[in-house]
Amino acid sequence: MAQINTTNNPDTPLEYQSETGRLNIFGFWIFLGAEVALFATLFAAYFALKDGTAGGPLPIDVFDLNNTIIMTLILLISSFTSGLAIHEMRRNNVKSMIVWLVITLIFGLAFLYMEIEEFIHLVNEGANLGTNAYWSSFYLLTGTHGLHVTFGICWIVLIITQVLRRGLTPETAKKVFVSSLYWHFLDFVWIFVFTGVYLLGMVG
Amino acid sequence: MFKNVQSWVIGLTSLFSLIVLTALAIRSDLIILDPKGPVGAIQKDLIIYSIYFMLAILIVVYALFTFIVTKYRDRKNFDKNEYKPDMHGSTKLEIIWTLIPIIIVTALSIPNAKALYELKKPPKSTADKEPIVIHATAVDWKWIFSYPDNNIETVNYVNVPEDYPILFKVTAADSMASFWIPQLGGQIYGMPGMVNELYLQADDPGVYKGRNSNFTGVGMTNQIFRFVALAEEDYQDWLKKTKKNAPELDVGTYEKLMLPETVGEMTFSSTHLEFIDHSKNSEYALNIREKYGVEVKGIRVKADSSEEDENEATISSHH
Amino acid sequence: MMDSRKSNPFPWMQVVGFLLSVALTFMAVWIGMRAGLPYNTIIILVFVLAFIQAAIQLFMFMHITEGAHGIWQIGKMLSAAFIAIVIVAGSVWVLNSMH
Amino acid sequence: MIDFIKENLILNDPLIVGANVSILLTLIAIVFVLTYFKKWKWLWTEWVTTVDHKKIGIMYIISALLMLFRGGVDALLMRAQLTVPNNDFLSPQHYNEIFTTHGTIMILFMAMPFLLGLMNFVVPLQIGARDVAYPYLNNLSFWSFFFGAILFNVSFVFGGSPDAGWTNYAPLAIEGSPGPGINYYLLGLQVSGIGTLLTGINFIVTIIKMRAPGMKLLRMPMFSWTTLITSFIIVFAFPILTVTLALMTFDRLFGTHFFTLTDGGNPMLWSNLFWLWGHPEVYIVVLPAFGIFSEVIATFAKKTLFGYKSMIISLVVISFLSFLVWVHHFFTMGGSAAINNVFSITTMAIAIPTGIKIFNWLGTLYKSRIQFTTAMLWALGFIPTFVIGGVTGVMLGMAAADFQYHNNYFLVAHFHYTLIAGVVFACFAGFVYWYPKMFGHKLDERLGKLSFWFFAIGFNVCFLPQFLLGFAGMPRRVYTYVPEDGWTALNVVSTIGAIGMGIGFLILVYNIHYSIRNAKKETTGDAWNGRTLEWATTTAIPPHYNFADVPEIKGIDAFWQMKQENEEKKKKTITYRPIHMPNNASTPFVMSALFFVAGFGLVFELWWLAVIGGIGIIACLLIRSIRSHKEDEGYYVTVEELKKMEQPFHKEA
Repeated sequence: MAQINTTNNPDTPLEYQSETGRLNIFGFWIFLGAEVALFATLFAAYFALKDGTAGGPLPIDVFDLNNTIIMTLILLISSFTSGLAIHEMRRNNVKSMIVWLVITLIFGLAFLYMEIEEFIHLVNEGANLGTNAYWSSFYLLTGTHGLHVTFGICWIVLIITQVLRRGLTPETAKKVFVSSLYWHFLDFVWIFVFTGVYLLGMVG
Repeated sequence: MFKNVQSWVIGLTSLFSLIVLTALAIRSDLIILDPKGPVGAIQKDLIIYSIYFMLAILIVVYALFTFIVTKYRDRKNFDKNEYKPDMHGSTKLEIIWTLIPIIIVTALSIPNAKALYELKKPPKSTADKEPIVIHATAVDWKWIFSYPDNNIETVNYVNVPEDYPILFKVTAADSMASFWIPQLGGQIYGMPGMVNELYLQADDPGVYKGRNSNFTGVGMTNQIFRFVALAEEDYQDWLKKTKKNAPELDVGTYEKLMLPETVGEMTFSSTHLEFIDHSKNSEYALNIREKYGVEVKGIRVKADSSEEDENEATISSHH
Repeated sequence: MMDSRKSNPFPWMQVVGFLLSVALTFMAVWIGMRAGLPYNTIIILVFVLAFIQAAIQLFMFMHITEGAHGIWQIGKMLSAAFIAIVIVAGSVWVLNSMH
Repeated sequence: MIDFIKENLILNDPLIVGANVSILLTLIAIVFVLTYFKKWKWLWTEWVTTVDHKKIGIMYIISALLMLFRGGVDALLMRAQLTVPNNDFLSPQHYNEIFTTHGTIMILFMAMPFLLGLMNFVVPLQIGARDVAYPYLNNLSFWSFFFGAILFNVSFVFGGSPDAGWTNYAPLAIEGSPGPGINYYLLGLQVSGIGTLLTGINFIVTIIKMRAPGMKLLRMPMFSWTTLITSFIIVFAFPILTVTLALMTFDRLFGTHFFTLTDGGNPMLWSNLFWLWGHPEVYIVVLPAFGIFSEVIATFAKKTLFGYKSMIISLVVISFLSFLVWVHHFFTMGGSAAINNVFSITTMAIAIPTGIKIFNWLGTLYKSRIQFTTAMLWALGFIPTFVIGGVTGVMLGMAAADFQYHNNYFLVAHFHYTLIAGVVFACFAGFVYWYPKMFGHKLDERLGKLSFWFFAIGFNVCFLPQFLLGFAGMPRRVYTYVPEDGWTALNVVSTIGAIGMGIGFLILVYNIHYSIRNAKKETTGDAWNGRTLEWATTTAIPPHYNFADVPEIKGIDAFWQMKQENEEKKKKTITYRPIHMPNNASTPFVMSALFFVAGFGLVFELWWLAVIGGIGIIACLLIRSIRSHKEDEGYYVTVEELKKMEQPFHKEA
């Protein structure tokens, strides 16, 4: 159903110009609603099993809040640069859009690196997946988010290659825009992970 | 079009099946509607109370339905002015059939709320008597009853004095079972690591059938027990007799009870409460099963370390 | 249907959104660690800040109001928030009451 | 490898071996017929890779009818076992596997696909769209549902079926039943859940963004409205199922402790999360059923739907309340009086909008001219029967009384009254009603009525006694009972009823066969003097592009108005413009097959197989992303083709 009609007024942003563009962006918002329900269930499991800490280290002893604050800032910056990339896309300078996207990727990878670093630290402290209910739900929640970040990075790399190969068309612009929605959503979820898991974990 | 014979056939069959059903209903004993204890009586009254409302709704809807379906069926001499194809709504009617259900729901919620809070307290009829505490523990496919005050334990049967409030502390060693004596009152779940309280009382002596009504595997159908209400003196000398010549419950026998199988009735003159409290420790039965080689394959030995976040399917480590 | 984007060079929306988010994060940390409030008030305050920061993401970065059916997108996210609260708060409330 | 296969092939039970042999023979017969008539190419291009919402709908309905047969046989086996006390027709383990597969198949692999099939087929036609918003995703949804169902059904042949009930409660499902059975349940539902979630998203976007010009939301047919609201519930409920199944999969395969008895796990968390999805799920299946009844009743009463707006309001109220009632499934788990009270009130409150809908249907029938066609019989049979289900639901909603009803046959009778009288009657009504639109000829009315009366009377004879069994204290899921329990007479009557339902289903299947041979071909698109847009197509079976030019919509019963107005406008010259249609899609089928492979690998913990499946799935995603600009180009139906397709049928409607 992809009628490309550019009849609408000239300064509609590129990604909204094609029929599939409009459908996909709206459909992606519905998908984000489903993702909210998915992460909400993971949070429900996490908060329900918060006291299942028998036989494993307590979060308050092994969490490093400063490290997590840095991770949060990194993800915020990557969300910011992704916003700039969209801003540049709407002003049609493809090169600076790609520069900002690459910066977003770098920050994303930094975030992932720090998260894996933290997992290794936690495992060395004796808190691994099967230790107890608390750590199981911790790993599932942060792990699913980490997996989403990994998937996001691969997706954005793929889209950058497509933009390089086929230039900025309503088709590729839509893809960049949807992948940036996804990236912002990851930060949206991380706010709650940071607040609910790390911050409240330290408050004890 | 409705041929006459067809409507007669349907009318007759439904009438016939209604008669058969009521006959069957009278013959089979509907024990929930004939409770033998105050707790069951509260629930029976609530059920009958709700049945009246529901019958009223059914009658209204059925009357409306039959009237409309017969009056407005398409037939040759269907007079035109009865047919109003564009009549599409009336707010007056909508308000009526929204308000009335709200009233019915409120009329049902109030007694339900009262009953809920009442069921959490011992029965009023014997408020003067101190409830006897009995621990009911569900283990895969048997029930274990412990009398902490008299230091007695029985399996698959429980003797109590009649017309006396009993406080059951229901838990389980390995499964999520439901402690239910239909003729005396509602059920409550028993789960490892948790204890739920249930007040029951038998007004007059008799044997009532109790069972586990939550599916817990192949033996669940036979996880039944006898709830025996005795006269006061019979109960007292049963206690004395059991204390005198029933065998002690040693850890070995109790561990055998932890294995998943159906067993007969047993009596002991000491309880397992001394060495294990299932409402605090939910792993006891599982460790026993591993010790006896009844290996429950479902449980993995602790997964070893996982550097990468655990979602990759690269975690090996089992058995 | 589309607010035609004034193509001014400076991305005000994103910068303001970013600074606000950073500020909110540090405020949450301050409330949590320094302010010494009782545990329950911390939980409520910290999550309120989280929801505000989430709203900033939606409105300032994710262009939620754009598109022919922007209202449906906002409605979707509001009902998603409602469902998330029901799932999390509901589960915790119900399971904690089963002593 | 060989002993792995020998160990899992189930050869000890005569019933299962017999069933396996018959499945094998039918498979061989199908392969032979396809090769003999050289139909493999046709199958691949016309059906496997189709993105036409009508074909996908038909494929859903065919798989639903197959699953209804299997679930029905399970039900008859259970009834046979329960007819007499101390019966050993089935071993306990076999009985437990049967009632688990009966429950899961009937709800997830029969009700869901049947309704999704009808939604797929009808909704785009009703709103005047050429296809759904994402045709590629629609194909993927069907095949992931299909391979999820296949993965679940393979458990019957290889490895043993799950045996912890369709609710699959921990600790029974983790510590209590080792072996691949429960893994089949977890992964089969996971894979088919993906398809349903994608369908939910697909239909929200289709209904909001692709309606015909002039069809405002408040002019949309009621079945499209129920599809929209159901899709909203799907989008919020199925992620909960995805996570819940994943948590237990991790518990069973990777040693985590979410629901385990050891290390802080909490088995009640499973019940809580399962029912957080579970109750919205039963509303996902019942709301489209309400939509079908609204269409059928309005059409055969030849009267516009009564209280259109209040029907929509009650739909929205039901969809929100459906997320606030889940605790009524475990009133007996030891919750505080306050919690049980709150959820009693929300549960009873949800009966109010349902009651409003019933009265609105009665209002539609009031002062109408009722034609007793088969579809109308199913709809009229629904009203009195479903009210029994609704009324007993309110009785069950009172927590204090539920302590007696919970897990006994009163509850079993209640949910069968709501699910069978509600969903199954609607599926049959919808099937008979839209059959001419799908296959170009009507189902035989005489046989249709016969199958209705057998099924309806059989249903009531089967389940009314079960209310009494509930009052007699018979618990759910017991494989037998003793004569002293006094339940024998009621169980015998119940089995007789079940046989009646079985005969009703067989007559329906025979009716399909009979009508293919004898029914006359439909000449116009308007089989039942319909009211909504799907009947406005020029040809009996709508062409793949549905409408040559999408008509302007002016009111609620769009087609009825068009018929009223344009007796004279028939000669209007239609200007044809090339229509853009999407290409077929082959990657979804491959991707879903890989879901099956990955799922099978996880069931038997063959990590290498699971990893291969996983990599394959990611590869398919990659291919789709890279080739999407070529795939989405689609093709144009030229004006000549349009003229050829539309012309011969342009006689008077």
